[in-house]
Order: sequence, then structure tokens, then C-alpha cells
Amino acid sequence: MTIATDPSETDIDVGRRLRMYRQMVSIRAFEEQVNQLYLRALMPGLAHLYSGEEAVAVGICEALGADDYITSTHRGHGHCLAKGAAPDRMFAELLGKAAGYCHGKGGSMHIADAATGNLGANAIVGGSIAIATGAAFSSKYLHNNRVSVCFFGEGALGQGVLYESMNMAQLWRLPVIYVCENNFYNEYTHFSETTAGEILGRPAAFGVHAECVDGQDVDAVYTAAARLVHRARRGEGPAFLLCNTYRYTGHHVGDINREYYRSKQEEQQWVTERDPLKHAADRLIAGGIVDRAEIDRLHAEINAEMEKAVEFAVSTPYPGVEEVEQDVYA
Amino acid sequence: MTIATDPSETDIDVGRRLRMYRQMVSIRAFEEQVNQLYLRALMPGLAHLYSGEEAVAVGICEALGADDYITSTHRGHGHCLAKGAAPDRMFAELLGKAAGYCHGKGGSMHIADAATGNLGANAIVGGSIAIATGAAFSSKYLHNNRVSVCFFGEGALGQGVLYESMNMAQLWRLPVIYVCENNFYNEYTHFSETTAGEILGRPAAFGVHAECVDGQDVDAVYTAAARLVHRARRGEGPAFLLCNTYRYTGHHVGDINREYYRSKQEEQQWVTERDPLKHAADRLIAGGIVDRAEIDRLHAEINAEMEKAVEFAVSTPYPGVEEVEQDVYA
Amino acid sequence: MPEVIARELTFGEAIREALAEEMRRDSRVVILGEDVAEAGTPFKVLAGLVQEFGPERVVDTPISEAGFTGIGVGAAMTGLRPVVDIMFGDFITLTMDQMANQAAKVHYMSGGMWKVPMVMRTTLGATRRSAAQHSQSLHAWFCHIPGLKVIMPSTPYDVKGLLKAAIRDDNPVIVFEDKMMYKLKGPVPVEEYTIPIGKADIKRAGEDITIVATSSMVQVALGAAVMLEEIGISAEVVDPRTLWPLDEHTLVESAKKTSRAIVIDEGYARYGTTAELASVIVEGAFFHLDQPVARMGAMHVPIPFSPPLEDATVPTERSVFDVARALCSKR
Amino acid sequence: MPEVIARELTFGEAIREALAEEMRRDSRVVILGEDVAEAGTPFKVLAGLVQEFGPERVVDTPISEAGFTGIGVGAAMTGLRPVVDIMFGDFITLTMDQMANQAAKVHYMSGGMWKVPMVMRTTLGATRRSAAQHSQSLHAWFCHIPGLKVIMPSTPYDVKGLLKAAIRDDNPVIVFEDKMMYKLKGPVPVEEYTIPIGKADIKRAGEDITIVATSSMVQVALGAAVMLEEIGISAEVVDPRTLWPLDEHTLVESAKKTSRAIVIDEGYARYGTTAELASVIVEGAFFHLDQPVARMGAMHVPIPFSPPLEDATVPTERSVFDVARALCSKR
Ligand SMILES: Cc1ncc(C[n+]2csc(CCOP(=O)(O)OP(=O)(O)O)c2C)c(N)n1
Ligand SMILES: Cc1ncc(C[n+]2csc(CCOP(=O)(O)OP(=O)(O)O)c2C)c(N)n1
Ligand SMILES: [Mg+2]
Ligand SMILES: [Mg+2]
Repeated sequence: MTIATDPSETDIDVGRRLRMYRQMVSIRAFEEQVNQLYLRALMPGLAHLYSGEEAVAVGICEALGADDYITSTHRGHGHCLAKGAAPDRMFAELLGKAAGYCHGKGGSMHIADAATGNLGANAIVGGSIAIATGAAFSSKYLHNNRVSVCFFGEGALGQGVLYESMNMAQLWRLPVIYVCENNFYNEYTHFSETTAGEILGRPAAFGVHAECVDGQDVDAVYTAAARLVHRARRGEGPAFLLCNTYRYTGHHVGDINREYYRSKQEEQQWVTERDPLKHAADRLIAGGIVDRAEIDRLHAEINAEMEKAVEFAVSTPYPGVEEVEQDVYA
Repeated sequence: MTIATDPSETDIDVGRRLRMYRQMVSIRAFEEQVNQLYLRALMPGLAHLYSGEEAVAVGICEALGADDYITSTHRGHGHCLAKGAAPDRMFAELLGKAAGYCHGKGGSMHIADAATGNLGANAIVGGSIAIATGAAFSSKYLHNNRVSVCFFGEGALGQGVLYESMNMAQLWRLPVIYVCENNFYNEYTHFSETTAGEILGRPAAFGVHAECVDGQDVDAVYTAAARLVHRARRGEGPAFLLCNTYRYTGHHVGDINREYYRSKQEEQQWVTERDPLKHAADRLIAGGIVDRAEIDRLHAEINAEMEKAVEFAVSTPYPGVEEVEQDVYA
Repeated sequence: MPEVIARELTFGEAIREALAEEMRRDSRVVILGEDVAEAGTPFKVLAGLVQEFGPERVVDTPISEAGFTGIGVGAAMTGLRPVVDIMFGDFITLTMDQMANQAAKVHYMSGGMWKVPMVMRTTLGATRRSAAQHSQSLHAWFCHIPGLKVIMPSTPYDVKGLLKAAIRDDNPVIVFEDKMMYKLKGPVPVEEYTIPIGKADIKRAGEDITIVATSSMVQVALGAAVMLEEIGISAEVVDPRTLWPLDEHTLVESAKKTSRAIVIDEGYARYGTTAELASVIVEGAFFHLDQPVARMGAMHVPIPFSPPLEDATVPTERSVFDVARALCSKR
Repeated sequence: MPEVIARELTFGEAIREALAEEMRRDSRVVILGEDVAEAGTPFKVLAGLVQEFGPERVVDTPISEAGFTGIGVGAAMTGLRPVVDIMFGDFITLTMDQMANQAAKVHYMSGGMWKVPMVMRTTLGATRRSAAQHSQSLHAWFCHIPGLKVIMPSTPYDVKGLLKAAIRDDNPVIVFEDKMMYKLKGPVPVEEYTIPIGKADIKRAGEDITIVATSSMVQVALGAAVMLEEIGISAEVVDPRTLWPLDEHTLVESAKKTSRAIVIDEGYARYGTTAELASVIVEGAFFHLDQPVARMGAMHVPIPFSPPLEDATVPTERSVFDVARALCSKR
């Protein structure tokens, strides 16, 4: 059974802050490995990296218990890690190996982990919104106190199913939190060209409680999430959390020349001024919780861990071809 | 070319008021004939009557020119008549006859009339919302000054395509007016059980200008519509007009025993206290424009006209079976 | 079918009874759909269920087919066994992403981690004077998608047993019900039973020609068989009952025996299920066939409203009889 | 194909040229889709068009496939000739109501009053390591719906001529493009031309076996034909080019001549287009066939991500060769 987090704790305890920092570093390191795998031509297909957006997944998932559900997107490595999946089996999945979470059948865009409540990444923009809402329907029906978090990019604001789902979630007071990761771009188009009106007005129109938070500040994300999760567990219904954030690299690993849709300067500004890891590290150091050396050690440790995980994934075998016809039906 | 109506005229001229009254009476009389055709077992299928809602279609269409477009719904006879279609060919369509507007192929739920800009009724709830938006896209692209009106019931608020369409309409400032006919019921379910939040918040969330009007007051509907049409023609973009109204009879002609979802008392109250025809007639009489006898004459005249139209439709032939394979492709 | 026939139920009553039994047996079974509760659907098939099971289990939804189908998928993944009601089969158009990209693929894409034990009930069939958007039989779309199961019951007995099996199945299963058949009566045992998904049923044994018919076309085929009998042609009527999984064996063996076959389904004629069924028969019985397999479906046109036109679009006892006689006369 | 071959274009370039020519010729042609303007789509097929025609005619849309497809329908009814871009064919799931219930039926339901001269361009095909929701070939769904036309070009020459014909057609036409083929080169005349919708093309003449192949499978069939030639089997490769309308005559005549046929398409194997194509051949050439028509399609499973698994799901030159050889050895 999930233990409710008390959202009144505005002072986040040290253990939690360190854990969140570690998680963010892990995601960054994971994504750097993914990019390397791509550059080394070891990865099939094109992955969508989460670098720059770490504080969102980490802050949200920190407010969840292991039993709570998440649904994720094509840019889903961060969510998967933050919810507790292991990097080695994740890399294995990204390489299409049998040891991967989905036996290699899902890959980057469909990674899922039943043990940590990850209902799966989704390659259809908005494709998991109704699913997350349905998971919340179950929770309410079964009285099991679970909360369901639906991550999606601001591009999914274009999909009608979001509004259909929010309407039902509010009508039925379902414990679901819609987390909109606004990284300002739908692929290669700025969201202002695809999004009329004010984003927060959309959930509000359906009576869904809506808030906005700085998606580069993991403490702020966690605090908001904890409050909304608590609210949902108390039966007060769905919420919408808009997290403004930024993806550092291309839409996918192959999107290198981006200047036709966004400037290097804009990218640089986010990286130097708004980096969620730097921000969190500075705060930890300023608060006297860790020093720079400890931070560096942590990074080194995590990098080493990721390298080992990659090695495992690279060396572990592909599924046998006979597996292609397995698991079509349960 | 459509002539813009000046929305500043708050005093609606007498000719217009009489024409609107006549149109409302025609729709009521038409629908009574439809019900008779059903009871006489002359009509194939089940029609959805517009009785009680006349002021909406009439007030809106009065603000449109012949070139302007409308899209309509399963409850579409009123829209079709108000936009200018002839009752005889409409009845013929409802009976599946060759002389019908669609050669009998469409029937009640698909009646259309190119000559009056009626892009068609639609049997998919919300099915014509994107179509109406597309017609407005054409108007803007072709600079032909046409406005497009999309009628739909409040049930269509459940369809995601409404939000997708309103978003694009606002982004591209399309001359489309979304007219939500809130008659309080989605078939057999009260709209409060299917609709979270405030209806007007929904268009507003997309930046779409939104207003509410008493759908039983044809003058009010016309005045609001004229203003919104004028606004759209000036290039100021889409609008949403919420018209509160009531259907007097069942969801369709066969929906006789309705007490499990709405009380006789509620029905009675709308009929006696909020009838749009009565309301308009009272005003015309009070204003000294007509007297009761003239009103009665008008009703008799229209009834006679409708009876003739029905006779025509009943006696005119079905299409030949060879027509079944015609017009699948243009 | 068991020996003791206790009573007759209509097709609609058999559906209601299947749902009620499964809901009593398993509290995880819930119904989601438009006007399913007090109204019991426009077809009144669910009448009474909300009274027994309450509005938490018989849930009226907004008119949001995509949304509540997806909610069904998510609920199925997390412990419930939802039965999603799509009033007219024509509205599955709105659910195709949820069904084909989500429901059908979740189990496979997750390497078997997540399951989607959900049922979609919807309708098919024309001749109700409901025109082009309320008369289609679009089951071929679902049959084409691996990961889904598709059920096409043709009798009260079959629909009860198959629907119960569908609810217990751990996969997304779509049940197509012929709107015109809800009032059809037939024997249904009082004792509980299920029918395995994937087994055809020979609705009438015969020697000269095989008529494979689905759903609404089974009664048509049986009627044609009676007419054929009068002119000395013995027709075997095979009802696949479930289109996926498909009991190829029974179809092929029947065709091998009779050496002639017609396949009838109310979906549009082209690129529909008759093509698959005919191909399966040809592949399995080619060297036994005297004639190519004939296919009959809805005429390849949007269903017209006008009664004489609409009636021309669907196979009838007469048209099936004519095709069968022609096939048998070419010896 | 005309005699004088001026130059080679890629499949993608041929598409771009077709669009540019039609947009120059007819100002009513507009493009709607996600990332179609500056980005020129993720496949870069539309690169440069917004520069020539401006953002009013090459319109970036929100990620609202249902919405902008419906807007295309409405715009087509009212004077434009929209070309709607659906990035991955898997996303047509979201447009099925707009396409099947609206676009396909408007002309018929209105008794011919309204027309929908619109084109949908979308993609098909696996082996791009894009997994189950970005690898499907779902054209069978559209083929099943009367009122739609479905085009499956397999060469730069064909795609240019057919796309131009589609844009000039007064009906909703869907063009499926194989994602893996955008870089494929082939001769395209400098002179303007169109290709009539509904005419098959014999891509290779042969005597012993007919291989009917669509879109991505045409090159596979041609490769298999070369392998077959080496063992003395002369294969005729027939490309229907448009699945609806379908040039049945050319398919049937080829099968009559060779007396054996294989049908290959990248859609899922069951209840897909191969069933229809095989049935048409059986119906038309039954008494000339030595063997049942073989069907080959994508394995009936969601497309897996893992490369060795994904590669196993689609027909290859080798697997086509094997099936053809087996068919021909049974004499
Ligand atoms: C329904 C659908 N349409 C289009 C796409 C192609 N696509 C993949 S990601 C993407 C942009 C998504 O933008 P956003 O939701 O903001 O997420 P981000 O990539 O920025 O994280 C698009 C258009 C898709 N996967 N699904
Ligand atoms: C997509 C879709 N879902 C369900 C239906 C069945 N249906 C027909 S009318 C209707 C209720 C519509 O309510 P509303 O939009 O308020 O219009 P009203 O009938 O009240 O005028 C429903 C559910 C349909 N036609 N289309
Ligand atoms: Mg984004
Ligand atoms: Mg209503």
C-alpha cells in the first residue's frame, strides 16, 4: 500500500534532496550513453533524449510510491528511470535485447516496467492519456489508494483525447495527475504556432485543478507534485501540472542541425542558466549538504555504473527469432 | 457575395422579425408533419425533431447570407429549413424519395443543400465540427468573405475533435462560429452528468471568443449571431455561441416514455413558459406589428403549405434501384 | 448445444444475462458507455443492470468514444475487466487508435508484462433505415490487427457463451452484435456455460455446397438453405462464430466435403472478411474445389437511406440461393 | 513509361516535384500537416515547398490528426484541393472517422451535391527500427471503405504521376508511401505526365509465375524474380499501383497466363489486401490455376522493435523466392 506523502513539508528533507539529485544525474548520464550508442551505431532506430528535463520526472516520481502508476512518452527514459527501473535492463531494451524490460520488443518508445508501475512509454502523441486515466479509474474503483501520473509533452495538447479524458477524470474525481512537459517544441515547430490561448485554461475549463511550476527546479516540482498527489489520494480529483522545461538536444538523436527552428543561443541560455542539475547541486552545496568534491564523486560513480550497464546491454544476446510470435496474446 | 449585416442594429426591423417568426412556425409545422409521418408508418427510420429549439436555427441563419456555410446535426431539419431549403424536397428526402435533396440517399440525418450552403447534417456527434472549420479555412484562403456556422448539441462537447478544431480556428483566425445547442440532454442522459466545468470555459481556454444567449429568444439569438458573424467577417476569428434551449419531444420520434430521464413537469414548464414561438408572437403583438388573427392566419397558411409538401413527398417515387451504385465517386 | 433446452431468450436477453452472470461472478467487471445505465442503451439491451450493480459498475460516459475506450484499456491493465459499449459499430472509427495502437499492442510491446483483459461490445448491420453512418459492419478492420480477437455471434446461445468467454479472456476482445437480431429468440440453457473462442459451429449439415456465414448472415444462409433443399441442393451452413482466432479447419473440411463454397458477411464486399475466409478455403481445399469460392457482402457503396436502395445492398436469402444454385449447376 | 529518360529522381524528390507542379498549376492546392513547412516533414520530402508557396499554402498544424484531416474534408468541399500529410501511417487510426464516415461518404450521402477532392499522403512499412506504433501498413482499412481511392506507388515515376492524378481527382484519395523508399532512385521524365488511377503496371514480364506486389514489396518481388531467373523460373511481377480502384483485368490475365500466383503486400497477413487480391485472381483465373494463390504479408504480430525479430516479420527476396520455387516445383 502506498504511503501518502504529506505535502505540507515545504522543507524537503536532506535524504530526499540527495536522492533526487542522484536520480537527475543518472538520467543525464543515461542519456549521454544513449547518444553514444547512437553515434557508435550500436542502437537501432532513433531515441528521444530527456536531457534538460530531468527535474520534471524526478520531482514528480519522488512524490509517488512504488505502487503508483505512470504513463510515459516517446521521450520516456527519464520517467522510467525516475520511477525506479534499472539502467542495465533499460539499455538492453533500447538495443532490442532479450534481457530488456520488454524482451526487446518495445524499444525506447515502448519501455515499460510492471514492477515500478510504469504502464509504458507511448509512441503515439497523447496515446497514454486515456490509459493513465483508466488506471486512475481502477484505483478509485478498487479503493487501493494509487495515484496515476500521465506525462506528456505540450504537443499532446493538440490531441482531442486529452480533453475527453480530463472531462471524465473530473466528472468521476479520478486520482490522476496530468503532467504537461512544456519544452516549447513539438518536434520542429514552436508550441506557440500550435497552441492557442493559455495552456492552464484548458484543464481549468473542465474544472480540473491546474498549476504551473518551474520544471528546472526539482524541489519546486516535487513540492507541487506532492501536494497534488496528496490531493488526489484524498479523493479530491484530478490535477494538471504544467512544467516549463527544455530539451537540450534534438527532437531525437539524429536531429543535429536545428538552427532552422531554434537558435544555438536559446539552447545555450537554457544550458548555462537553467540547468536543473546545476541548480540543484548549487543549492545542495550552498545548503552545506555536500561539497563540490562529493558532487564530482557522485557523477563519477554514476558514470561508471552507466558504463557497466551499457556493457551489459551490448553483450547480452538478442531474443531468439522464435520469440517474434510469442506474447501476441496473453 | 455576402453582404455583411451591421451588428449595431439592436432594433431588429419589422420585416426581419416577421420573417424569423414565419421560419420558426415553419420548422414547428414541419416537425409536426414528420411526427405524423412516423406515426402513420410512412417514414423509414427514426427522425430527431427540432421542436422547441427553433429560435436557435432561425436566429443564427437570419444573420447569414446565402453564400455562408452551415453544418448541421442528426437534429438538423431546423437548420436546413432556416438556411432556406424547401419543405417539399426535404420531406421527399426524409422518405427516401428521388426528389429529395440527396436523391433519398441521405435521409433525415444527412440532409444537405448546396444551393443554400448547407454542407450537411451529420449522424456522428461532433462529426461536422472539423468540416465547418475547414469551410472557414477555405473562406479565409479564398478571401471570399463567407462565414461558416457549425451547429452541434452539447453532447458534442464530449468529442475531442471540437477542441482540436477550435484550437486551429483560433490559431488561424478562421471565420467560423461554433453554435452549441444546449438542450440539456445527450440522448437520455442529463448533460451535467457528462460535462465537467463550465461550458464557456472550453472555447475560452483556446482563446475563442465565447458568449451565451437565451436560445428561446430569437431576437437575442439573432442579435448575438449578427455580431459574431460581423466579427468573423472582419477577420477577428472564431467565436462560440452557447444557446440554452430545450427539445420538446423525445430524442427521436420513437422516444415516447421519457420519465426515467426527465419529468413531464420539466417538459411542461419549457413548453408553457419558454416557448420561442409564443415568446416571439407575444412580442410581435405587443409591439403592434401583427394581431392574433394574423398570427393564426400565418399558422394556417404554413400548415397548408406543409401538408402540400408532405403530399408531394408521399406521392413522388423512390429512386430506381440502379441508383444505388451511382455517386459513390465523383 | 446441451440436450436439455430450458427456455428461449432473445439475443438481447442472452447478452444481458451473460453480463449479469459475469458481473455477479467477478466484481472487476464494469461497463462503460453512453446511455448504458438508466437508459440501458438505445437498444435496451442493458436494461436493469444498473439497478442490480449500481452506477459505479454501469457507468454512463460522455460522448467520448476514444476517451472511454482508452480508459477501458488503462483500467484493464490495472486490475479491472471493463466491457466498453460502442453504440453503433460505425463509431469504432473514433476508437481505432485506442484499439489498434494501444489495446492490441500493449501485451506484445511490453514483452508480456501488461495485459488488456477488456471487451468492446458494438453493433453491425444495415436495413434499419439508419443511413450511411449508422449501418456499417466494420469488423474487418479489427480482424486485420494482431492482438485483437473478434467475435461474431449469430444466435442467443452463441452470444451468451461467447460473451462470457470474452469477458474471461485476458486479451482485448471485440464482440459485434447485429442490431436487427436483438429480438431474435433461441434456446439458451439455464445452466451456466461458455463457448471457447476460436471454434466454428456447423449450423446446418449438408453435402452439396458449403455456405460460410457470419453474424447477421447466418439466418440468411439458413433461409437460403431451406430454399435450396426444395430444389434438391443440400447446403451446409458453417458459422465461424469468431473471426479471429479463426477455426480454419472446420471451414476447410466442409469445403473439401462439398467441393463448393460461398462466403457471406455483411461487411463491405471489397477488402473485407469474405476475402480472408475465401482465401483460407482456397488455400486449404483448392484441389477439392469444383468452382472458385463465391463471396457475398454488402454492396461496395455507402449504405443509402432510401429503403429500396438500402435493401439492394445486403445479401438476401434469395440472392444467396441464386448464387448457390448457379455454383451447383456448374458441375 | 515514355522513351526519353531525362534524369533520375529519388522517390522523395518525385513527390516534391509532383506537389510543386500541381501547386503552381492550381492555387487551390494547399498542404496541411505536422512539421510540413520549415521542417519539410521529418522525412524532408517537402523541403523547399514553403519557401516557394508560403505558409498559407504549406501549413504547419498542431498534432491533431483528426482535426486537420476533417479541416481538409471541409476545405475540399468548399473549393480547395487540400493535401493532408499524416506523418506515419500508424496515425491514420486517429483519422478514421473523418476519412471513413465523412470524406468517403459526403458525395454519396448528398446525392452527388458535395465533392471531396482531397488527398491524404501517408506512409507505410517496417524495418526502420521504429517499433509497433510506427511501422504499420494499414492501407487495407481504407481499401475496405467505398468512396475512397487508395494508391500504392512503388517507383519515383509512378509516385509522381499518380500523386498528380490524385490531386486532380475529385474524390478523397489516399497515397501510401514506403518510408524506406524515399531515397530510392529511378527515371522520371522532365515532361509533365500523370498516370491514370486504376491501371496496374507489369514491372517485369514473365511466363512461369505471377508475383503481384504492392509498394515496398515491388522491389522485393523484382529481386526475387532475378533469383528465380537463375534457377530457370520466369516470374512476372505485376504492380497494381492502385488498390482501389483495382485493375483486376491485368492481375487475372497474368495469372491465367502463368497459372501460378503469389500476392505480396507489407500489411498484416490476415484480413489484409492480399486476401482481396488473391480472391480476385482465384475468381477470375480459377480454372487456369495449377496451385492456390500464395499470400505473403507482414507476419500477423505487432511489429517488434528488436532488429532480428523485426526482420523476420516482413517478406524478403529470399522468402518470396522460396515460396515461388515451391509453387513452381509442384507441377
Ligand atoms: C499522434 C501522433 N502524431 C504525430 C507523431 C509524431 N511525433 C512524435 S513526437 C512529436 C512531437 C511531440 O511534441 P511534444 O508532445 O511536445 O513532446 P516532446 O517531443 O517535445 O517531448 C510528433 C509530432 C506521433 N508520434 N503521434
Ligand atoms: C460519435 C457518436 N456517438 C454516439 C452517437 C449516438 N448519439 C446520437 S445523438 C446522441 C446524443 C447527442 O446529444 P446532443 O449532442 O446534446 O444533441 P441533441 O440530440 O440533444 O440535439 C448520441 C449519443 C452518435 N451519433 N455519434
Ligand atoms: Mg515539446
Ligand atoms: Mg443535447
